[in-house]
Formats: sequence, structure tokens, C-alpha cells
Amino acid sequence: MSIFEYNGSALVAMVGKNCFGIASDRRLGVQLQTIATDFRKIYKIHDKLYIGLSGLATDAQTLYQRLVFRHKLYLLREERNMKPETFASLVSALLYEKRFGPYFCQPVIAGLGDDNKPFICTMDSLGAKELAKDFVVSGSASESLYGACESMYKPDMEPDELFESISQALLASVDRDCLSGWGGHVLLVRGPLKEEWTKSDICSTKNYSMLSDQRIMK
Amino acid sequence: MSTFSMDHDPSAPHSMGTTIIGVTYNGGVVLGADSRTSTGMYVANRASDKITQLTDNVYVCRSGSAADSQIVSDYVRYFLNQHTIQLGQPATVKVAANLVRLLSYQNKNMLQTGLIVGGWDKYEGGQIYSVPLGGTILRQPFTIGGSGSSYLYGFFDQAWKEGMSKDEAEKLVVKAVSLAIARDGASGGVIRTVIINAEGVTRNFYSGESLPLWHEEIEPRNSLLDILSSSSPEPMSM
Amino acid sequence: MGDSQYSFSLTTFRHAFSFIRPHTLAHHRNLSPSGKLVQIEHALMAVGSGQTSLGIKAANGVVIATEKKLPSILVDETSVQKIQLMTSNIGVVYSGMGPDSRVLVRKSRKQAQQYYRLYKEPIPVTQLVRETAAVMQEFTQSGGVRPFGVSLLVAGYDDNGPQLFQVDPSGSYFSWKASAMGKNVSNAKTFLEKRYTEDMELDDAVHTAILTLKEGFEGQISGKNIEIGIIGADRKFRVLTPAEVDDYLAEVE
Amino acid sequence: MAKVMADAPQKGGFSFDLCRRNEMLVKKGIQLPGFRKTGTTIVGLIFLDGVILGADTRATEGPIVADKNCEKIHYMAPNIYCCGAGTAADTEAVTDMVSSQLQLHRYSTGRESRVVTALTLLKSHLFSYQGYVSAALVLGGVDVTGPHLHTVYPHGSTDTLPFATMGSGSLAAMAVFESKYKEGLTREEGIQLVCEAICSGIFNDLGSGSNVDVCVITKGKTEYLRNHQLPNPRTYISKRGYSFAKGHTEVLSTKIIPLKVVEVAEADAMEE
Amino acid sequence: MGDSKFPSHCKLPNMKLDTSGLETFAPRPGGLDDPLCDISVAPSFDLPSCADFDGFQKSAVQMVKPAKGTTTLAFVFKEGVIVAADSRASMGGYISSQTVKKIIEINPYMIGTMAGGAADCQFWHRNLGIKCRLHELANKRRISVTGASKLLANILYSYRGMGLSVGTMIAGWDETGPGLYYVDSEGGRLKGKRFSVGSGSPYAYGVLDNGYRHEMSIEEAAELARRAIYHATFRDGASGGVASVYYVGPDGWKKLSGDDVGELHYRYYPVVPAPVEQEMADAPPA
Repeated sequence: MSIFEYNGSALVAMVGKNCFGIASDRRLGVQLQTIATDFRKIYKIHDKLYIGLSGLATDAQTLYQRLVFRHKLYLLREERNMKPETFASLVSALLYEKRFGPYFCQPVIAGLGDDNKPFICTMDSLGAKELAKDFVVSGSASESLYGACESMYKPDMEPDELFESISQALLASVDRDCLSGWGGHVLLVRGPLKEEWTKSDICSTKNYSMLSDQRIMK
Repeated sequence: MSTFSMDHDPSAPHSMGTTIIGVTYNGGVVLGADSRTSTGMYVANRASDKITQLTDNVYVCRSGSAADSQIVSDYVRYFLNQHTIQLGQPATVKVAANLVRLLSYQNKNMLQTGLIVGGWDKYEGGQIYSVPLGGTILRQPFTIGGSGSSYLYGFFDQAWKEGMSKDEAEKLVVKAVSLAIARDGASGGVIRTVIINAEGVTRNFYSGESLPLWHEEIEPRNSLLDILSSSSPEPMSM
Repeated sequence: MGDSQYSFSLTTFRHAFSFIRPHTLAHHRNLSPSGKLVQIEHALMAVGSGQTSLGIKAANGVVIATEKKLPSILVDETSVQKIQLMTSNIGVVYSGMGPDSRVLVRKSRKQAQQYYRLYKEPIPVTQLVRETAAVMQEFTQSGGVRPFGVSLLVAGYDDNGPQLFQVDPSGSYFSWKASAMGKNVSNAKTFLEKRYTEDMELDDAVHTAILTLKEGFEGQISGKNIEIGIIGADRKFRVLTPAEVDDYLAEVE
Repeated sequence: MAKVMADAPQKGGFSFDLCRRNEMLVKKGIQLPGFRKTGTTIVGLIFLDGVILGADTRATEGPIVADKNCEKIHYMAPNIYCCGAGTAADTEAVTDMVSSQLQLHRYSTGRESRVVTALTLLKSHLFSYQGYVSAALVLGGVDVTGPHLHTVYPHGSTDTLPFATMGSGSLAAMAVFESKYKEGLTREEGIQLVCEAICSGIFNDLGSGSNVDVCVITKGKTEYLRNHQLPNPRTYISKRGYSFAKGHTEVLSTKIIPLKVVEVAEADAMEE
Repeated sequence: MGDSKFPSHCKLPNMKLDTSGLETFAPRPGGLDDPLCDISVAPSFDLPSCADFDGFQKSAVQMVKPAKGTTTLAFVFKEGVIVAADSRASMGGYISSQTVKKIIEINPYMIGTMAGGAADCQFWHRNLGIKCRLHELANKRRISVTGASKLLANILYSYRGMGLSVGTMIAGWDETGPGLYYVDSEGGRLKGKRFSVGSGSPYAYGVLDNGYRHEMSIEEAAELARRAIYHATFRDGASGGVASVYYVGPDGWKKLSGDDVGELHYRYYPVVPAPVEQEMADAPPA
């Protein structure tokens, strides 16, 4: 059994029109035994930046704590939030530092840049960045996710559309993976658009958790 | 283990199954080497230069791991440059060879390389030093090294003469390397020689086609390149 | 330092300074009875007697300029460069001891590269200035060293627009609209206070810089005995060639 | 307190503190993960006026194509670029590190970087890690001494060649070079030959694929031709795609958090 | 694993044509086609002609292993026997099917469950079915559950150590009433009141032992089985899909239900859809 399959996870991030979605499953297991069904794998760095950590849960939590520490330090020093690109480089540097004894984590980073341009990225456990314009996946269900996203992703989706696509891609994939499942958490982030922006409409981070709609032929 | 990975493993250490030779003659030394560098079964470089300059008057023939032999010669060249400046005159071959020995000996646990140092200085004339795997140093009138050398011991015992002329010595070296190339799969390509004497340094190059043929070797006809560039019927058409 | 000190280094960078050693503070060795740090006073003296440098922040860029008086006409003036780049978008000039400034520039460049390697983003001017100032502060209270005998003017352009900072031997730093340091500091500052306007363009700022230098200049000013560095909205810091300086000089006349 | 300090941004260098734990996991029979590799075709050749580098754009993770359009030609200096094969993180890190060192060197010397400087920095780093940093590189550039092309192996050995290939597709690409390379190629011929060699890797090596990146370096000028050729366009795009009706996914709970809106007006932002 | 490790029944590693597949009866199960089961001749597989036999055997066992994630259970109560199972087949972490039939019908009065190697279970259950029918024809009466399970146990025992992987329960109704036996490939055969087999069995046992009473009605018993399977699929990643429940009574077996465990989850633990929560916006700076 690969170490990535010890706890099991499914993570995906997708880009929409001026928005992005990041979703994870909710299972935490020890190999095949399910320990929890409401485990969070997506962490907030700041309002417009999220990181999902798949792989070994203990490493994910440790890494997250170090990342939060580094981000807060950055915030104190520079009096600004990190851009998603900058944060991705930081994660990459932290992972590569442990090149010969890595954290068993494959992160997925999603955020909105300065002009609310969505940014998504994933990397391997050594910190080799992979930037994508459409979607990124990781976790024990990543193979199924690649397939589901390749077919379900469409460019320039509106937030509602993006929510359905990312949710369905996630659910379809975890249904083929013993080690992930039990529904999912979906986060949708849309930046306030300058031209549309009014005081009453500053909607932005949507935080869904959803049902699994497991159905099989009977 | 699949046959594929046997064929070509780019992460395999880069090594030189080699034939290297150093001989003295009545006025200096001749160094010779083949030019094949391989990773596993793949010829990574078919025209490499295994005779590396250390100072104006000292050269070294490298065999074994390419990385190790390069690092050793880089360090020795660096030390010798410093030494030459401090001394105000060219380093002797003995000093150069002893530096090679020192590095080889002190790091013998991590180095996989055998070197032949050859050069000329005004005190002792042409000299050849062999520094094999463990970091021993041996001054010899002639020495051979690398995987191809096993085919050459008998030949040298028979053909070596004290006090050859320059041309005799170089002919001997070229002949020996070509013999080794014919028998040793890890040696091949072209032959490079370096002649060092009181007048200075001469580098010579002998292409693969110009080498003498040995037992049952087939004469090079049209090389593959000639065949491809000629307008013979297409091997495959669609 | 726990586990952050490894037996080798991924980069060739090395912290050249250690962390604060408490005993130096306890001894009050450098404090005079009046409460003044005499070593810093000395360093400031070195700056005050150094050649005049100045900087002006314009609306669309920054200019820094300095005198380049050489001890003898026999010195090859092309071999001396007083304005230096710290990154492609940050330049620096000093007043005081040249060799001291080089140490600081070298450390700051490394710091900038380290920042870039970590975040893949050019270091903001404020951060680089803070790091440089931290080094200078460190040298005011470490054992076996003395404070740097220089003040720096740092000119840069980043996401926060054009910026000009002055860093002093004590490690204190301020952001300036225009500033001067060195031998002629008070005259130069008075001059700048008179001439400075908020909406000044970069070209005007260069002219003002030349005029300010000219104020206290002994002898004939030329492209060979002053140096000017500019940075505009293209975020490329550039030291003007003597010919370019001569062109500006011609415009001022 | 010491722990907090330890986590503060530090000088760099590897950290080995998880090695013992990971070794223990391996002993317990747990498989360590594979890393993202660039099972790659990278090439370079010297032509009339300089050097041309080429690379495919596929990154793999085991049998999975992790990235269909990654960049394998790394910047080292304005006049030097470097193609990387092997573990993606290693090639990225080692080229970044050396390019940073070159930048500092340029600042202190005020001169253009030389290719041999880059070569020496790369090989000494790789040699000191004895092949554990698995980066196989093709380094090319033009400096004051003319055009240079080198290959660097993970163990730190280097070769100097008129044409070079590396990566899992190197045999396919070398076949093209061996049969068609000649001295004194023009720019167009050179680019053509590089593309042919890369395509040979793309089509015949499973570890290589997607597009062709090319970088042409001549005296005083560098052109990075990203995706110079796209021989593998996606052919299976469904016109309709999948569309799900709104509400198709059953939602358990929703929480809407407004983003803190920073002052939109830009004009005042610069005020201190 | 090259083909050379699976040669024809001839031991020479040559190119000889293997025609055994053309014969009417499948592999040579050493005298098992004899309805009376001549156990005096020890059955055997042909030994593969490979250099490393132990290594081969290990990897052969490994090949069968992946399909072991399962939860099956059966218990005897007042009215008969209840048999239940999930329907997931997995290979490592990958779910290869969610619709596997893990309860195999041997004859109208007897069913067996499947845990372990799917092929092994299916083949030997079918084989057992044949034997039971032949027994019936020869003796003019149905075979007892005891007898049938003994037949299977004997076969499995004779192949012991050769890599078969079977963990099954034989449940049925015969002249003596309800019968339930556990049989495995190690040669074990147990008679009992309730069993659960598979990776999810510890979880199923928890529910089963807690809720079991002999005096249950059929409905109660079926619900107990369903819940046990549901709880096993909840905790065990290798179990899932549909919870099927069978009942064996005096008139033979009957399938009572098949419920998607996802739906069961929300039937047992309904979720009240929460209203959309809206966090208050910080007053944007004027």
C-alpha cells in the first residue's frame, strides 16, 4: 500500500469565470477503516486563498501549521496577503527543503489574484509545481478525477455551473475509490467584480458541503 | 527487470569503459585514449576527450566514473594553477601526479576512477605516473588503464622498447588503442593522442575510419550516414 | 536555532552575522555616560564628511545622484561606480566609507536573491530596506565589529510605486520624498525643500538633482565627476552614462 | 521558543528531520510515493550563430500524464538556458539555485555570465549529492567566448558536444541528430532539426509527449519559442460537454461568507 | 509475471500445444468429477515449471487477494436463516464493481456466500451445486446442509496450501430444519448460530451480537442483517454498494431486499437540509 493511500483523499480545483472552486471528499480512514466522515482537507490561508492537502493526514496538518505560520509572518512583515503565485512558491520551497525526507502531501492551491484572476496549481510531494488553466487534482482518487475532469470541465463556467461540475466530478470519482468518499466539501470563491460591485452584492466565498448521491443499478 | 531499462537508463552513472595509455620515449611522453563514454548500454558520447590538461606541460588520462574523474582533474588543475603562481615556475609532473594520488587516496571510498598522469619537466624529462583505483602511485616507463587494457598487457610486453623515437611511440600507442577498440565493447570511437616533450604539446586525432583493421574486422564501407544521404530507393514508403 | 542549521547549505549563501549576543548589551560597553552611542556618533561623522549624495522621488520614478570626487586626477574614473544595483528594480548610493557600503550591498543582494528564490517574486523595496537596516543595526551591538560608516539612499519602484529610503548607521530608516546626505547635507536639504513639488516628473527630478549637487560643488561639474541613477515605471534601475549625464547638464545650463 | 525560531524563514539547505520516520515507514512495508518526473526528450545543438535548445512538454507521474504542457527549458541567465530531465522538483530547484548564483555573480562582476560558470556550479552541486539529486540537463548559451553546449548527468559528469540529447527520449532524438546534423546549420535549419528530434521523442517515447518548446540563443539575443509546434492537438472535445442542471447535486449545507472588500478606488492606495 | 509461469500441463517448458481447455471438463480436479468424491487420491494442481516455485506461489496468492474486501453475514433464528452481504469488489483502493452478487444460489434450498477470491468462490460453489444435484439424483432426496458443507470442506482441505482463498457460509433448509456452516480454504468447517466473514466482519459482528435474539420475526431479523451490513460498509472502505438480504425458510430461499447503503445512511440518519447561512458582511469602508 502506498503511503498516499494510508488515509485516503480526493482533491480537485477548477477554474471558472472570475471564480474558482476547490473541493475535497470528507473521509478520513486508516487504510480501509473509516475513522471520520467529516474531515476537512481544505484549509483557508486568507479570504481569497485556499490550500487542499491530500496524502498522509498527519503531514498535511503539520504542513498546514507551518504554512499558516509563514503566512502570518509575511502578513506582519509586509502588511499584505500573499498572492496565490507567491504562496505556491512558498509551499514549493517548504516541500523541497525536505527533498530527502519528504512530507507525504500533495497540495492543491487555489486562489484569486490581485485582479480577481483565478489561480490554481498542484505539486508533488517534493514541490514540483504544476500550473494549470483548467483543473488540478490530487489524492488517492486522482486517477478517476483526471478522467472525470477531462470530460466534465468547460471553460468560463459561472459559479453555479462550476459548482455542479466540480461536485459531480468529485462524486463520480470517489465512487470508484474505497479510500475516499462520504460526500464532499466544496468552496467557491468569486471576487467582487469591479464593474458590478455594489455594497449589497459582495458575495464571494461559498462554502458547500454536499451529499454523496451514490446510486447503483439495481 | 525489463529489457527496456537495460537498454538505456539515463540515471545510471555515466562511466567510461575506456582504454587509456601513457608511454615514455626518448624525448618525452605520448598519451593515448579512445573516445567512448557510456551509460549502461548507451553510448552517451562517442567523441569525448579523456585526455585532460592539468597544466601547460602535464596532462591526465581519465578512466572509470566520468563524474569522479572530472572532479579529481578539476581540483588538481585548480591546485596546480595556484602552485604554479606561488612557485613562479611550471609545476613538475611529479607534483601533479602526487596531487592526483592525494585526492584519489584520501577520497578512495567515494571515487571510482583510475588516472594516468603524463608530462614533461626540465628536471626529469618525460614521465608517466599511474594512479589506479585505491590511490597508489606508480612511476612507470609505460602504463595502460581502463577496461580495454586487459587486452593490451601481452601486446605491450612484446612490443615495448626502451628509447623509442617520438613517431615510433605514437604509432605504438595508436596501434594499441585500436587493438583494444577491436576487442573491448566499452572502448570505441576515435583515438586521441597527446605528445608532450621539451618543445611543447601536440594533440593528434585519428578518426574511426583511419584505424588499422585487426583479425576478421570488416572494412568500413559506406557508413550509415552515406547510405541515408544517397538517393537509393526509400526503405519504406506509404 | 534547532533544526534549521544543517551540515551543508543548499545555496552558497551564509548568514554572515549571528544573532544578538546578550552579554554585549549587559556590559554597556559602547554607551557613554550621556547615553549616546559613541561608535554610532563616529559613524555618523564619517557619513557627514563623506561626499554628498541625494535622492528625489518623482511622481513617475526616483532619481539618486552623488558626487564622484576622486583623490587624484590620475585615478581612472571609469573604474569607480558609486551607484549600484541591488536588484533590477532597486538601486543604492552611499555617503561615507566606500568599502563599508560594498559589504552592505553584497549582503542585501543576497537577501534579495533569497527572497526571490523563496517567493519567485521580486523583493519589495520596503523589505529590502528593512533587511539592510537590520544588518546595520546588528553591527551596532555585536561584539568584535563596529557600525558601518555609511548612510544609504535606496531608490526602487515596485507594486507600491516609486520609493526612496534613507538608511543610517544606527539601522534607522525613513521613507523620503527627497533627501540628501554627506558633506553638504544641510544646504542640499534646504535647496531640495525649496525646489521639491509633489507632481514632479522624473526628468524634472533629474534636473533638480543636478542643480542641488551643483550648489555645493567645488570645481567644474561634469558627467565624469557625478553619478546619476534613475528608475521609472519600467521598473528597471539604470545608472546614467557620463554622456547621458552631460546631456542633462546641458539641459540645466 | 527554539522551535518557533527554527521555523522562521531560514537560510536554505535540506532538512533531514523526516528521514528517520520515513525509513521506518518503508521498513513497515509502506510504499513511498513516486515523484513527478519529466520522462523527457530534451535536445540542443550548435548552429551557425549560436545554440538552439529544444524540449517536449510532458510531465509524468508513474503512468499518468500529470502535465500536458509544462516548461522544461529553464532560465539561467539572459544568455544561458538549460533543459531539464529527471525529477521535476530537482531540475527546477537546481536551475533556480544556479541562476540565482549567476545573478549575484553578474552583480558583483558587472559582466555577462559565462556558460562554463553555470556548468561548474551545476556539476559541483550535483556531484556533491552523488546522483541523489536526479537532474539530467542540457545546458546551452552564448557568451563572450562563443556558443557552448554541454550535457550534465545527475552524478555530476559533463560532456561538451556540438549536439546533445537527454532524457528517456534521448535515443530517438539522437538518431535524428546522428543522421542529419552537420556543421554550419542556419537558424531555420537548426530549428527544423531540433523540432524533428523532439518530435521523434514525442512520437516514439512514451515518457515524452505533447508540444515542442524551442529556445534560440545567439550573440546578444535570446528567443524563447514556447509551444513552437503543437503536433498533438486535442481531438476529442465534446461540443456539448457535460451540463448539470442547477440543483443536480444534493446540498447539505451552504454558508456564504462575504469577502472583505478592500477599498476599490485605486487612487488613494498609495497614501501612507 | 511472464507466460512461462503458466505452462501447459506438461512440465516441459516447450512450445507444446495445450489442449486441456478443449476437454469437456475444466481443469483436472483430481477425481472430483466422481460424484462420490474419491478422496483417497489427493487432488493437485499441476506444478508450474518455474525456477522459483515458492515465489510463484506467493505471487499467485497475492493475485487472488485483492478481492477480499467484503462483508457477509448469516444467522439462524426461529424462522430460518438470514443471509446478507454487500456488493463491492475492490482491487487495492480501486472499486472495480459496486454490483457484485456475493450470495450464490446453490440450489433452491441452499445458498452460499462469497468472501476471498471471487473466482475460487464462484467455481467451487458451482462445483458444489453439481455435486449436490448428483447426490439428489443418486439418493432420491436432497442433500443435507451438513453434507453439502462437508463436501466443500473436503475439497478445500485437499487443496490446502495451494493458494485458494475462500471464506464462505453455506446456509440452507433440510430435513432437520435450518442449517448454517462456515467453511474456509484453510480447511475449517464450523457449525454455528451466526457468522460474519470478510474485512467488514468485525463491524458487522458488533451490530449482530448486540441485536441478535432467537425469537425474532423475519422482518426484525432482516432489519438486523441490513443494519449490520450497513454499519460494516460505513466503517469498512472495502465494503459498500448494496446491502442484499436473503431469507432461507422451509420453502427455500427468498431475496428480501437490496438497498443502496448510501440511501440507507440517510434513511437511518436523516439530514435536515440546513438553510443557507449568510455571514454578515463587514461594513465596507465608506
